Amino acid sequence: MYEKQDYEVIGHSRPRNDAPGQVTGTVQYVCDLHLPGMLYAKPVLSTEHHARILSIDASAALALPGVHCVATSADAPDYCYGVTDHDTPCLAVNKVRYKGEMVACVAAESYALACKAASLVKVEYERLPAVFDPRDALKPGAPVIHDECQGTSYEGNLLLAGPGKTLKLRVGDVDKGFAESDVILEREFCTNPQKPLPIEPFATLAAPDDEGGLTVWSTQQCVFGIAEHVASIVQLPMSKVRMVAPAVGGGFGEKNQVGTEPVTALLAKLTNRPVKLELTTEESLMFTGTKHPMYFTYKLGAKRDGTLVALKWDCVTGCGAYSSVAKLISGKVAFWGAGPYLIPNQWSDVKIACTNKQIGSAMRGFGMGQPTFALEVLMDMLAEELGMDPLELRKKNMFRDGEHMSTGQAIRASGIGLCLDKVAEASGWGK
Amino acid sequence: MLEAAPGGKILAGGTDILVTLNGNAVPDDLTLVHIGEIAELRRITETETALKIGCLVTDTMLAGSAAVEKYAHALWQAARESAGPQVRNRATVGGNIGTASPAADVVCALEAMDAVAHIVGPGGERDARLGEIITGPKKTSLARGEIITELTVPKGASAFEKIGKRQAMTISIANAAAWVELEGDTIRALRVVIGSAAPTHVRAAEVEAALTGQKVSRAVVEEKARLAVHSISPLTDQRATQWYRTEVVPVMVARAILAACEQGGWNT
Amino acid sequence: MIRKGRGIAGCLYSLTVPNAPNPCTANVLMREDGSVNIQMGIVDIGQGAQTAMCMMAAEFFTIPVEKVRIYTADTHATPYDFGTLSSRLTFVGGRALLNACQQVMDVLKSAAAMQLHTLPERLYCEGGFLKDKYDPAKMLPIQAAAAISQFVCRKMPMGQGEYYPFNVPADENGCGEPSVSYYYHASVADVEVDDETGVVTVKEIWSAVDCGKAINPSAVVGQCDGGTLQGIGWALGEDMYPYCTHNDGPAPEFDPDFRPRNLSDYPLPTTMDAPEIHSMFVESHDGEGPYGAKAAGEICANTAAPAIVNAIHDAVGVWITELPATPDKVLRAIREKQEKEGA
Amino acid sequence: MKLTFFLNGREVTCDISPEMTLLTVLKELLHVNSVKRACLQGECGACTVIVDGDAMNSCLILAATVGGKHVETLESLGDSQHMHPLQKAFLDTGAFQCGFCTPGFIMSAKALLDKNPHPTEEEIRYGLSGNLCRCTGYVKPLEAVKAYVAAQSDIKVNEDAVQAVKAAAEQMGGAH
Repeated sequence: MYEKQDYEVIGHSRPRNDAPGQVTGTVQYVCDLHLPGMLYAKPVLSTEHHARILSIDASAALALPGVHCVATSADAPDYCYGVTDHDTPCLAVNKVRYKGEMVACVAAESYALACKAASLVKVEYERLPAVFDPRDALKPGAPVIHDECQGTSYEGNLLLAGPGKTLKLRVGDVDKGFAESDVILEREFCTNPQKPLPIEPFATLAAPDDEGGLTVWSTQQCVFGIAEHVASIVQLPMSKVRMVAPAVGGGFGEKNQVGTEPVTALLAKLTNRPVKLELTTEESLMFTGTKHPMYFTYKLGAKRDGTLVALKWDCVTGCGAYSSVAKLISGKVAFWGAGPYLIPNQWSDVKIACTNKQIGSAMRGFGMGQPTFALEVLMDMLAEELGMDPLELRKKNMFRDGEHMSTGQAIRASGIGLCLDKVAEASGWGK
Repeated sequence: MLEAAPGGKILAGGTDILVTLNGNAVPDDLTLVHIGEIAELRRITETETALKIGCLVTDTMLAGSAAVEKYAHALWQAARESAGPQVRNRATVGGNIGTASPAADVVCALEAMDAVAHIVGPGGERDARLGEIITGPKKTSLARGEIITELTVPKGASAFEKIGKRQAMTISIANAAAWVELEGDTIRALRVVIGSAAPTHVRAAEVEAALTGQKVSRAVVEEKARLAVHSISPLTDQRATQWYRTEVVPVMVARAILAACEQGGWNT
Repeated sequence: MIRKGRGIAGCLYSLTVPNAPNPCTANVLMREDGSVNIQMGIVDIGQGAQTAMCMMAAEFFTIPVEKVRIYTADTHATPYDFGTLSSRLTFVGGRALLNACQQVMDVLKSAAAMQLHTLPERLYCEGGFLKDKYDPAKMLPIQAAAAISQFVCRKMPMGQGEYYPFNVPADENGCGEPSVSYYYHASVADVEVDDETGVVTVKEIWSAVDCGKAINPSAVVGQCDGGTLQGIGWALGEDMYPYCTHNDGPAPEFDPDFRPRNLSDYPLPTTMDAPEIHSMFVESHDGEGPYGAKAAGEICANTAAPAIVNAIHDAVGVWITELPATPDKVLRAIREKQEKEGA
Repeated sequence: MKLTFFLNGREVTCDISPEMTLLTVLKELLHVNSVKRACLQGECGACTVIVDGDAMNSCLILAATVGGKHVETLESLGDSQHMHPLQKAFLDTGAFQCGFCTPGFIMSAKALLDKNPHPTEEEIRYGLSGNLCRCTGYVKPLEAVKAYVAAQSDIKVNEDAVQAVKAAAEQMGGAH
């Protein structure tokens, strides 16, 4: 245990250890790495929201001198990955599920040539009906997006999470709580799919080494987590795949799932040449993940003096075309919907629905931002109803050291009171 | 001045055309004629009644010139608020007109100032107002090989208002420019142009008719500005809904007219 | 007419991944001149994890930070780490690093004890020296201890540390320990709403994060600044599917092809949009964490949006329950309120 | 097609194809490290270079049009041994986190300060509005430019202005 004391080094500001390199421009990111004989890759993104792929004709592209390879899912047939459910292919397999999904990827001598070749790849689609609102996706008769994993991962468009198909929290008895409450507020909230969008878009450089393995430099947030996926797509043991993250230009959660790493490694293996795939910001906007949009119904019961008695929140999370981290995020929404407040009766019900939208990825806040928005606005609505000062209402119900959270965990080193006082004093709240 | 280039496009600043080329396949038949080095076209000269602006004048030069700030205030504001510093250092007035985007800020201000463009081409030289040059979104009536060399902007009191998704580097959701000729407190002549609320920039004719000859007051201007709704045909796109543009255009028009009057010496 | 308003919001955040083991491991080696090499699998994506690790090691060995060098994120040269996510690096990485440093310190203490003819338990580290608690005369510089251990005692001063954060996946009734520590955040936002165009401008925002113990204060304040502006972007306009957030079913204007394809249509805040951000931190000192530290990164993006929506209500009296609070939604709400009051 | 221009004061000649942008030439042919490739739409500012005194996005400049011009990148300011005071100001205030937008930011700041050595806060924000940064919320970078302007201004160097920037971060609560 570390007792509270002042330290020599800790607690005193220092510039970052690579700051001199930053301000003189010598820090190397993936876009600054160059290898002799390096090919440039350009993805072919789907132009359909939901369609069956009838044919991919790359002959015109391959005919161009200097184009080395056009990779499609046929080059890695049994490759599938996913954080909780294995439902995500590297390149679309016989069906595209969102506009911007990668269908093929071209490797050529120069970036301009790769762009030209990518425009010559003809993909024939058979358009299927698409659904975009998670609440519509759960209605009967909605077009089914994942027909292969029915029963195992999905039931219609509902991603099966938790024992009872949805994620629940049952603490105390909300009905009894609402009966005892003087004031009950029920509102609907919804939050928008924000993009993490670090200024550096996804970029990966994969180079075969002389032992038959691969070295992959990539802008990613977890080297070991993604090495496993790269190893499985090129069918090499993990010892043969070396993943390196040089300086990374921001991530905010977008770069901790798989991005362009497997497809670049596949191209490097097929062409046996170093290959660099750099997405432009436009491709990054279309292809990679966003914050999960969520649709809440919050019901809060409280006494006249401001004591919170019962809270019930239902949520439909839109996980986009694939599952990715939707279950982990919805688990946090289901469990921490009551925020830093002591509410004896808490019930929650969170459903996850897949739609033909971009994949929901992790983003700074990881499932805590959305319920915080709903609850904190509802607290202000309650304060207005009771005629109380919003700050007082929060301080009346907040966690206190030594007590237990309504879900049973011990409260240790709770800083919510310190934070509220600090910002109230600094901003002159109430004056 | 310029030999017509078959199948070619004119490259001045390049801030619009290169956005289409970057990261996409470059069409084989594209030939770009770069006119960026012709110094005579990159000058602002002042005459008794108007300002002569070369087609290669960049937004930064417009925003930095005292003459433009004094005599063509709308153009000065539009140049200051469009895109970001790096783009303003390269984007030229001629290129802006050539791109003919319905939301263009500088074109909105120029049309309000009743600017006249001097066009040179294989068929000889002619003058034309911007309304005649820009015929639709991304479409102009310039024949092959014709180029705008200079703009003549009459002096006057004017102002420009813009609303976008954020405070900088944003394409306008709605913009309005007003030019006014005051006699004491009454409006003798008025020209109001609204952008990104129709396929091209449009004149708010009803508002102009209603306010000409009126005495300037905040209430009257705001009341008459509501007539601007009849001359626009907004659409819903990723930047704003049709309802919002219809609600916000009268507010922008009123603010532009009042600011123009203020610039023209009317004290509130 | 510009109307002013003020709003407040608070937030809780649970550290580390709730339902999976997410360990971190570290290798530490002290060279004979007292400088330290660290290898860790963590990835520094700009939050300053590398600097924090170097500072913690320097504090542990009481040596200047310049003598600590870290190499990260290379699967063939650095030990395993789960990943830079859910605010776990300072906490989990810090504990793993300090475990490794403790092994190195034990080697150094045994070598110094032999040299100073005392017992390893009596030695403590201060000001770059290993000193005897009971006999101030007996002291030895750290680098000397490292050299002696390496060349005389034939024991390499290196250590490997790992740390598995304790978590038991919680069940339906809340029983379990989903997280090893919790940190908090609050912010107050001042906004101005133009009730003719619905445009919301954030003028000033105060935000305080409970980071347990600030290892590198300017990095904590930096994280709070950046997170606050991301929260403001989320609240006011960043949306990959415009018009998709509508309480009762999809909005009539929704069109999936409206997705922004460039940075003009996706309104990432610029220097002109950034308000006066006052970022602060409070230190609630969690004994579980390395030197009492918790985390600071992710939570700062969560409270800006509710604080702004509460401030909009304070300014114009309308509740925006569908993020983002675009001028369209704010103006629609204002018009509805005017009609209700008018009627 | 042959292109000759001045890069950081040194004459450079290279063989380019007509459709190449200046960014492609700098990155793929000349391997300049400080210029960063990101959005290719002239909206993020990470590829900002100074051409004849004006800050411009090198992704929107056709390489053929810079013949004979002076192009400056961050390497021209100074290296880690002897840094330009502007670089030192950004270093001391801990202004950047991931550092991807840093080169573009410093070049825009230099172009702004070359034209207007004593800008107000509003002018600094306006001058840097073409550079996007997602990590810092622009708080410390703007502080760094203000500290540099304070340090360069003719009045006696206001020591506590620069110290205030350091103390603000350290003092518990870090309130500015």
